[in-house]
Amino acid sequence: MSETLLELRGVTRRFGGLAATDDVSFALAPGELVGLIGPNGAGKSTLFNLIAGALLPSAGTIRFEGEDVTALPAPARCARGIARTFQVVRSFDSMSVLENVVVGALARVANPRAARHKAHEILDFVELASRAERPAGELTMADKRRLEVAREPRLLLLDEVMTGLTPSEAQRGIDLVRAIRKRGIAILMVEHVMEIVMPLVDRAIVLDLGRVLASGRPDALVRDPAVIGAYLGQRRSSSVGHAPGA
Amino acid sequence: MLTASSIAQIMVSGLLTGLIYALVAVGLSLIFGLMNVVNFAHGEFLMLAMYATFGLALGLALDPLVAVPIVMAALFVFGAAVYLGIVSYAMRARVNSGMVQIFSTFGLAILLRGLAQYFLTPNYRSIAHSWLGSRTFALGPIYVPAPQLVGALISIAAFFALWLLITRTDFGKAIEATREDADAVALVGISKNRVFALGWGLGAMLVGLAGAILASFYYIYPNVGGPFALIAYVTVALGGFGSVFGALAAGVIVGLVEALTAVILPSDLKEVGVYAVYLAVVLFRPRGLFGSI
Amino acid sequence: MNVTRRSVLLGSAAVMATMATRVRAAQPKEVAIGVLYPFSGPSAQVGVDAKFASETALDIINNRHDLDLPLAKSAGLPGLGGAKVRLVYADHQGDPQKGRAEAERLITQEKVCALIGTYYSSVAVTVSQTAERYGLPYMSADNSSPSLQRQGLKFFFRAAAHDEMFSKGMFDFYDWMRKKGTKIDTLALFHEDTIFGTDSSNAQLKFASERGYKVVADIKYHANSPSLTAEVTQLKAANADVLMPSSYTTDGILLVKTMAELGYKPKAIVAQAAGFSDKALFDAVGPQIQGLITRGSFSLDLAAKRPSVGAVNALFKARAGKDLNDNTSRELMALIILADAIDRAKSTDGEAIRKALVATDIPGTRTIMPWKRVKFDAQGQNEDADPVLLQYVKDKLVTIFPPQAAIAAPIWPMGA
Amino acid sequence: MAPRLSDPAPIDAISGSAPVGGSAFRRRRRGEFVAAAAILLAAAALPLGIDSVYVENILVLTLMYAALSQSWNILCGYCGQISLGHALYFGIGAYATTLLLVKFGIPPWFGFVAGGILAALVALALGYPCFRLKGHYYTIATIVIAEIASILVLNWPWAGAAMGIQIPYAQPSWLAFQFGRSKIPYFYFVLALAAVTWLATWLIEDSKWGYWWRAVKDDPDAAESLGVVVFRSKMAAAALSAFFTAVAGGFYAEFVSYIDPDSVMNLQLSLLMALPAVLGGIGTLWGPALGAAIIVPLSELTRSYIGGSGKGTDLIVYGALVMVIVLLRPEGLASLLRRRPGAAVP
Repeated sequence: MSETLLELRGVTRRFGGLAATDDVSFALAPGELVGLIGPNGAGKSTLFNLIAGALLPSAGTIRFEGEDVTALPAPARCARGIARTFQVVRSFDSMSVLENVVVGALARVANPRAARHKAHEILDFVELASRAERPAGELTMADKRRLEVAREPRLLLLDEVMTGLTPSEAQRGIDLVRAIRKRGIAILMVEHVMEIVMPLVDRAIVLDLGRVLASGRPDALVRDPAVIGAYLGQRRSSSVGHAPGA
Repeated sequence: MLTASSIAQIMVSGLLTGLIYALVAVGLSLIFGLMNVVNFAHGEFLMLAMYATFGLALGLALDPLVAVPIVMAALFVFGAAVYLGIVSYAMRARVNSGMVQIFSTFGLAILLRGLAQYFLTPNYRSIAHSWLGSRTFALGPIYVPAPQLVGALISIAAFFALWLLITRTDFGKAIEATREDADAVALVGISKNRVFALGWGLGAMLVGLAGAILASFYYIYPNVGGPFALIAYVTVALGGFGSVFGALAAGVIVGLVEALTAVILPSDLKEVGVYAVYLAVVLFRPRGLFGSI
Repeated sequence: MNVTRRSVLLGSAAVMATMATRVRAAQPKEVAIGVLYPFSGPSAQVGVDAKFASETALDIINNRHDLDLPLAKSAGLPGLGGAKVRLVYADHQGDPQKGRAEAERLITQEKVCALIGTYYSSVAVTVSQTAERYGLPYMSADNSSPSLQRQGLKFFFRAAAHDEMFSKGMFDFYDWMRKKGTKIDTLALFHEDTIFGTDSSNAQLKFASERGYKVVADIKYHANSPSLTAEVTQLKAANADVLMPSSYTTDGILLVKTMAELGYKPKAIVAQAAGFSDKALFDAVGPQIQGLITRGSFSLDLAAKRPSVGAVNALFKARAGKDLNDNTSRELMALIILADAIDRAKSTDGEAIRKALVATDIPGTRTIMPWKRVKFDAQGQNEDADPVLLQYVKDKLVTIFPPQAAIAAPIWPMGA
Repeated sequence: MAPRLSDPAPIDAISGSAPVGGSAFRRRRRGEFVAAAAILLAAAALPLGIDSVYVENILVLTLMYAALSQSWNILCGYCGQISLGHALYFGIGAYATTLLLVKFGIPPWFGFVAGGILAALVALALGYPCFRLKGHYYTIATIVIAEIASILVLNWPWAGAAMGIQIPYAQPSWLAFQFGRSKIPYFYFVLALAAVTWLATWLIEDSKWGYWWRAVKDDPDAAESLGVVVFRSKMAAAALSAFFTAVAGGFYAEFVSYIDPDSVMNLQLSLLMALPAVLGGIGTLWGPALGAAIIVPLSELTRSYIGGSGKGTDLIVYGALVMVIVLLRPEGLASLLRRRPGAAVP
């Protein structure tokens, strides 16, 4: 039983010539809340797809709970406890909110009845219980976001879940993320809005041009000239030390 | 047993037929590209156009070629009306809108056939005398029938005009914008509903053109649309739904494949050749030859 | 609560309908005959024409006419105390299942005592089977598939010829022409991929090999194809002495137009009627097929030999606005023959009518057809329904074969 | 499920008791089962009250289309893969059953199963390449495959080609599956078939597959990210759907005792299979049966009582009605049944 939940080693994905992610290595501990930041086109979404299994890496290995999942397809990884949300919010609109959650729960609980009970619990937790029987199509943006995180994985990948939310909604979102984390679920979240990520996460990983530019405590990072440079768009060659993962 | 000249003849005929198939299909493709709707009454639109041409030839002694603009105008109105009266409601369906569209137009198809039979009788009509009629040019051993030749040329012209329309005019831009993001265009003040209605009008208008040409050398009866519609669906899918150029290319391919299969295999298997090509293509290009959607 | 209740409602509705018709059928002075044709779908026109033919026959049966035809001179059926015949029409849309359902409805609800139809051979299969099960006769008016009478049915009857007899007639004609020194060696078959087309071509292939004709092209095409250019190109390449099409109106029109477009002028066309006996086809492409020869069960110029032909045609034309043709004449005559049997049976009992049909022996002169006589063999087929060959000359069909029926010499090749 | 979209009102009524929604759910399931059982019994009693062969014929066809449409619904309504080529599976069933009987004297009962299994295998073989296609590309593919098959059979002499195959008359018996003039045995067989397809759907609705298929229908990518094996889901749905369709096809062949490519394998038939589900409510438990109960008698009666005119009036009525129902009730007529509060709960 290793103390690392997720471990990436030299993960590279090329599209034609250019590498969207280039030799990325880092690790996540169980229950850790980590932000994945970086300018547009830094390769954040690609990395997400690689971890979730929507894409397979051109090189490198991905280990989850010590098991090599590099070659596994998305559903298999999901069954092992990796869950992801989408930038564009996704839900099964012709199904009820409850049924939406049941679909996810079935990945780990084979029996529908058990899955339904689990789904009810989860809905209570994400405060959607009152809408359990509603068609998911009728939910507000914010509630759909909640619906997306309404599952119990070991690792949750959040892809810009705060975008498109009002400040108050966003605040409730942040609370929810904290709450999920309290349940011992590790979270890797991509966010543009620094103000949201930085106070929230234990640790942030900065991607730039598909490489890990820096990694560490938020307060440290915001003072890191390389990071600032990256965000200001002064493209220095990545000779700037590339810090190894935690 | 087949000589080189008869092979050449078959290629030429296949090409001409193909260009006409393309013209029959493009309206379907246009409407689909615009709003992701497949019109299952497409064949009946064609049938109406052919009857309209026949009526003008019979009643006003208008030659099919002269009738073309009138028929196109009539079909434009009809197409727009069908959208406003039926399809626009079908699209409001929040659930399984796809099936609702298919079967509302399927119902329309049966209704139109019934009406045609009721008012026009199921008798087989055809325009006995027209300028093109059964005129034909002989290039050495190869015969080029005037109706198909003119039809093919008109088809090419129509595609060119369509291309200009889509790329050069505001209406075209509106169509493009609408197919990109139907709701966004509303913000810039384009009425989605209006563009859709115009799109259906335009699509039907092209069917009208095809129908008027076909009427000059093809028989006409209430069920005439069926075989053409099936070919049109395959053509559109082969070229890629929504791709105007795809429809053109696919039409030609279908025409040639059909003609060649008919001589290589027993000729009642010629559709099989066409269908097989469709399957082969989509296995490698799941969105057809030039499909974007 | 969906399936059942609905059906019950509809059910009871239908049952009521039944009651109504039962009452009517119960009236003694009426004999109901079920008439099945395609009244909608691709062949609806055939049904419409068949209806005119049936009504003409009904007129002849139920009213007095000075014609030398069975039941013409009397009003109604003398054998049944002058009972009038009532026709109940049913639409089978060319679907065997629907054909059977309608047959059952006609028998059990409309209480018809015999069935007649059906144009489609496939529908005739299920309809004749149903008639067999209910023990009442099926009169095949215009099905030309020989396979029908080989089902071993007791209640199947066909007064007209079937495709083998028709094809035999054609080859008799070729032999006759050969004797007269005309060169006929190679044939090109062109037929659709339906029962009609297949039966027809099988028979033609059989006779060709038996009598030493070379089939240089045997082209089977998918009915109602949008284009026939490839097929015609092959026919042209084969350039046989005779082109023998077995096609319905739609493909017939397209075939002729395509031949003209591709500059193919066959030396001779001998058609298996169907489309080539349809006014619509001659209206559409008449000029291109001057000299075309088609087999027929009927020809107007027979009026010279059989006076009733002209009168009956007039009766029909008054209704349909066109002359009798291969199909309508058979439909009309078959109904009269059936009614005659019912009359002689003096009963509406199926078995009695069957016996009467078996006993049928009507001289050809008492029909409007070129037949020797009407007499059914063990299979219910009238072997004496010899066909004629008609040639399309100056926009009219004239009988050219067999000699005893011919009123003109054949023009060969067709261009001459 | 679609109908819930139509009237959320009753949902509110019970969603107060959301935590125990589970028990409300069980209540609804029980309700559905009881209702179905009641309908089955009522239907089983029908022949007692009906003496008309014609009406019996309509009932048989209605039930057959209910079964067919329910089978179609499994793949297309629940899993969202719109097939307009199901005539292929119908034809496979019809031809398998008939050929086994006519050529080898094997009783239809075996033919039904054999045809079903064969169709399921074909569905899997075709699904392997075709399920990579999306939307209309898939639909057109299903159409052309069915058309190819029908043209090939048309050119297959051993299978009767255009002549079709006629099932010779046999002494009435359950083994031979022939009953002379009587339609009652056919009625009970097809009633059972419809019941089985309903039961299958009912069981599916509360099974892993049920949830997965509907997830695949709504959003395959999201489904995948939630652990749904999309491809296998589609294959399973296709196989099951094809199996039942083929059994119905086999029944049809025995019922009519004559088949040819035109009557058991044409495009029209594929559309007619889908129609009841679409009218009644696609992807719903009751939709197909309800739709069939309306459209089949309607088309039969219009043809029988106004079709003889040759004017095409029957087509006008039929076409207009289809159009109107589809437009007025896109979610299907089954949604009209959903009035009991409990009924709306998943």
